[in-house]
Amino acid sequence: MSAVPFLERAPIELRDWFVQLLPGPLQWLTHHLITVVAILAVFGLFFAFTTVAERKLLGRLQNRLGPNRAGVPKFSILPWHLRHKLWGLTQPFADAVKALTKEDIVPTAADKVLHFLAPVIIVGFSLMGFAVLPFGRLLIPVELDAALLYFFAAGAATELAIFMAGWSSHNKYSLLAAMRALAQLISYELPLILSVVPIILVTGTLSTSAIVHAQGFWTFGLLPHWFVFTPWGAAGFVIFLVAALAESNRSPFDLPEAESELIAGHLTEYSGFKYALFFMAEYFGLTALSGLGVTLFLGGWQAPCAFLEFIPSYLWFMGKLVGMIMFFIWVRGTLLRLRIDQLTRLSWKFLVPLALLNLGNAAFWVLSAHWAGPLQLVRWAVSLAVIVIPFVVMGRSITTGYGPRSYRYAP
Amino acid sequence: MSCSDQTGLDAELLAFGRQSGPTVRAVHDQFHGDLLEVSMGPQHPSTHGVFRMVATLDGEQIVKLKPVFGYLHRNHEKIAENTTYLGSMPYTDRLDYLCSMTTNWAYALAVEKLSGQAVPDRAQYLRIIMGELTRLVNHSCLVGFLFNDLGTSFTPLLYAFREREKILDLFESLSGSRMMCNYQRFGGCRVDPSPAWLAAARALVDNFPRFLDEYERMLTGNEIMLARTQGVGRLDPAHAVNAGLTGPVLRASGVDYDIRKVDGYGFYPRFDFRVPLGAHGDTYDRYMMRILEMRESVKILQQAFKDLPAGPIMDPKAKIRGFRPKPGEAYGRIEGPKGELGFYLISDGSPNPYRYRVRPPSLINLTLLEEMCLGHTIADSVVILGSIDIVLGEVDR
Amino acid sequence: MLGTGILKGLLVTAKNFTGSYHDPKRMVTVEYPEQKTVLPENYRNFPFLVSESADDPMGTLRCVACQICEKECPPQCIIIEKSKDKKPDAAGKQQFYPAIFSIDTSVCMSCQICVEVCPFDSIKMDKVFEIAATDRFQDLLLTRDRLAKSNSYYHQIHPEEAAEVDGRLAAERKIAEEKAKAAAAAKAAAAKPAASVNPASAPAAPAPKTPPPAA
Amino acid sequence: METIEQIRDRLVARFPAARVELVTNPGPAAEHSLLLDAAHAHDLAVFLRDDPALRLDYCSNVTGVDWPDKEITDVTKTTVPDPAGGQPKIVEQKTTRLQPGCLEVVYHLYSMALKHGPVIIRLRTANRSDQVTLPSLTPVWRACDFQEREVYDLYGIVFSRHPDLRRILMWDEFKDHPMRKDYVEPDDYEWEPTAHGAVAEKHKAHLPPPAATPEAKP
Repeated sequence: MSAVPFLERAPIELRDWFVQLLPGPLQWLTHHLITVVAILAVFGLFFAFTTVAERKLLGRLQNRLGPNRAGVPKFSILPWHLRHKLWGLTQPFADAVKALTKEDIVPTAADKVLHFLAPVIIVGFSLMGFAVLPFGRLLIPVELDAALLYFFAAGAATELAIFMAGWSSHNKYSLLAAMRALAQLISYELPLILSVVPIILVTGTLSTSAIVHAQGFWTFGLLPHWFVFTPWGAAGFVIFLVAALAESNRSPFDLPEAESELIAGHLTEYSGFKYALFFMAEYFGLTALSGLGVTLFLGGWQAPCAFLEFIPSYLWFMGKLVGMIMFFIWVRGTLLRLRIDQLTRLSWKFLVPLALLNLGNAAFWVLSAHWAGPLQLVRWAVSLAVIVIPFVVMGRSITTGYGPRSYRYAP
Repeated sequence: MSCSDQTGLDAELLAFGRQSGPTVRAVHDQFHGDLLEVSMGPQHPSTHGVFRMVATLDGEQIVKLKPVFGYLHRNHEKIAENTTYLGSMPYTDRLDYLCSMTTNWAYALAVEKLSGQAVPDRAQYLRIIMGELTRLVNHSCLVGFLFNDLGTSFTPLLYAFREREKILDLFESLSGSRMMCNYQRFGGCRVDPSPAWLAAARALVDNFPRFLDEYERMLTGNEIMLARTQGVGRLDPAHAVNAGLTGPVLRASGVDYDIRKVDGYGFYPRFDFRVPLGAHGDTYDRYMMRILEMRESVKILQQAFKDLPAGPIMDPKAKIRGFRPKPGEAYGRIEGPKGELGFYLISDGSPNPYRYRVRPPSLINLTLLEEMCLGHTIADSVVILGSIDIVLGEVDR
Repeated sequence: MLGTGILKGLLVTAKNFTGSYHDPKRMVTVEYPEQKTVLPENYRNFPFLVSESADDPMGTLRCVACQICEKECPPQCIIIEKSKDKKPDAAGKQQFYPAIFSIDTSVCMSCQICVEVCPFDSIKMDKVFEIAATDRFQDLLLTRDRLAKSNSYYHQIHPEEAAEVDGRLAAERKIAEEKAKAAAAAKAAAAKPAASVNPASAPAAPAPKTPPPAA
Repeated sequence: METIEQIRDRLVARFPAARVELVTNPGPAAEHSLLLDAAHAHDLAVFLRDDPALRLDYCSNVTGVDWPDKEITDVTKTTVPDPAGGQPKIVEQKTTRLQPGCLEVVYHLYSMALKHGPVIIRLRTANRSDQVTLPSLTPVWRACDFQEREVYDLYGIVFSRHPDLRRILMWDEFKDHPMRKDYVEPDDYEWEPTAHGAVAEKHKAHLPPPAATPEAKP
């Protein structure tokens, strides 16, 4: 324990010091309780500041300032009352208060029990995903061998909650939207999992901490061995990104609450705190998925270079997580929305075949691991070809009939 | 909403009316399960105002679509019959509230045709400058709203609004109000732009193509945009002509009819500009029509600024008060940003018009909305409606 | 190749994002209460009545209650009631004045037709737009005392236009005085020969009539 | 494009049974129009659309016009020879006759194929009360669909064989036709705080004697 630098051990030391203050039987309980509270606190704040970061980043994309009006409360603990509005950083707390105080309307025709349970289930299951993510070298909530299996099992329940919300609202629009949401989530569950399977095949384990350790080496101290820098890893990462966007109902795939057609989709009949819960669950799901993406493809808490090891590992994890979420926000600010049939066609006809091909590619990668010297280049070339050529061919087949046009002018 | 039965009609209607669209509109209820009737509007985020579409859905596909109007009906024509000719001019701003200058021009043109009023050269040039600036405003607005219907979170709309606001600031510093300009009079214009205004306008027009390039680079090649709009809402040229569609919607189907070239009103024959024509008549072509027309408008504006003559902006004999045109009638029309905007006036010699009729391009362009939407999904119907470009002030009058 | 269009789009928004930090043309936000945009000179909102002197705006209204604007106003939102007695105006001539002059701003659409048709330049367009009112009825009916504002205020909000209007009014007043002087001189000249019928020829012909005032 | 007279002659030649009159437009715009009789309107319209020389394939504008009954007093001057041999006296007799009103529909037709200008045709109903049906031209030009519905809605002209004749602007339960000259607006009185002019009269009619009239004129 002592070989690890102090900052790395600090959170663990703090917890252990606190746990052994308590009598015996309670120790096991408080040990895990502190982990749960820590995750909730960190990722609750992370959710709060993601919402304001999203609005400010979108604002900047659109040549305007984001929110900067929410004031600092009068009785603030700051030594003197700040005239400055802290660039809008107090906005999420203002939103939270607004969400709490807004009236929670339940339509009379609604199925009360289901209507109430839907947000509870969706938040519960989307939080369960955090249990297996290795935030730091020593900071891993639960050391599961089948961590990935657990993660996808927990993530799959959110679809049930969305359909419960759509069905129980007894509203034409939300029913239509719930069916759309189901079609989308199910058809993107497959590419999501298939893009992760090559990693399991290469590392041979399902446990996330082992996967992060497998990415721990650097050639010449500079080039990290993250999986994203291998051909099959890069393809897997791209498919994972697209599927993660669809799983968390984000930008090009935010069909369920497509405002332009179905108002707020399955959330039409929710207001007040329940709506805020759905909103929070969506962000938790997004954070969990990007956390998984960072762990599997971007080397989790590994530092990018050997000499940067002194920075505590959980900061690397948080940095990469923020980077991925910024990318999601950037995509949301730019891209249009896909229609439901295009969306499902993209998944079944394009992503799933590519993911399967990527599986074969990873298998070849493992079998050709022992090739010496110049053969490595051949190995890389073959691996690249196996993924790029089908991508181009299938890309052209999916966009047949679409293309830029030239226009004539009247004589 | 009784669905019209087809049997009683003679062949012409069937030949032109109901036969078009991607799938023949045969409503076979028995084995398609129950149809879901969804009413979109009048409070709906994407129907550009108080406009309702009663769509009958078979799953996601539209089987029947009935537009419902009248929520914003103020009976503008009855009001016009009770006010003087000049008194109706500010009301024309409220017809198509996105393009007040072109509506003013159409009304002024009709009244000048009715009373045989002459217009000095400088005023004609100013009208062309204001008309083309309004075309830029309207087309950038439309393209922004179209992308909002396609699902982007406001980014293209705010880029379009950034450019539109610059032009509206020019209108405000000239006529006093951003959108309700009330700028044209019978026989000329009301305010003579100062050299500073002309310099600012010329600078804006010179770097407007930079905004268009940014837009095209960002969106025209976008694969999702191509997938969502190409082949959606296809419009057959023959049906478009028979249904009286005009403006970019018609030219997107390849029909060469631009009133600036056909009638040659104002000083348009002096300007050389081209009229873009589409080939497929789908939503993508309608979007590209607007982008290409904006580029042509920039060319017209540059020529207009170059040789803007000096001289009076108002015909000295024009009378502001006590304007009584001789009995008679006149139909004046212009190529508005949305299509052919016409004013049909009947005068009986009194200061109030006897009959004042506005030919609303937005309303008539909606005639084939049902044919275009059949067979498409509900998401497409919103995009098709967005590409037709309607403003409810003009639809309902 | 699939995806290039999307990447180009992402690059454009990225450029806008970085641009918003250093390129003022791209950052268009004006934080309203703190920063205010400068209103152009021609900006118009609700009308106001021009009065000659600033200290007694109600008393020295330029308006002579001719009710032309009441007739010409498209939505008929001006209410005028002519006064019974007369009052000297700026040029000293006895003129009526509006006992009641109110504009119903809930109906007025600030189309400035009243300004165009007013022959006495007595009604002009104001530039005040922060006029939220609590009572929907009486607060929105601007009566004469809230409408009357001084000519100096008019110079303040519409500098060029006010200067041009004053120039025109001064010129008209000068012509009116000359005509009055000429008429007085002609009347005096006509009266003198009638009064003293002395055999001497009438004094030199009265001063040649000044050229008819320019139209 | 041929002049309106040539078109009329070809129409009469082609359809001898149809009555086609020329309606002159006194104003400077000089857009004269053809008055077609209702019975043959449909066939004439198809001819105008399909004739190779005209090809009027685009109906730009459909307008309803209301001509109420008019009292025409025409002054006839008769010269009465003076029995006493003086110069004849001119006696004016005023005869008033009642010109029956009618509801009229004006169609502005253009050709997109040959790009030539408006040919204006008018259809008039027999009278303004019971015989108010005219043949719909929507089967010929689909453009007339919504505009004829608007004329039906605002003027009350019933278009026979129109595919979907419903009210387009007013709500379906609305009874009267607002654009007619003799339309009296419903007296759905609302308290007007700042009533003046015509509204003030209606105001007085509804409120009890002046004691309660609100001080509209401060």
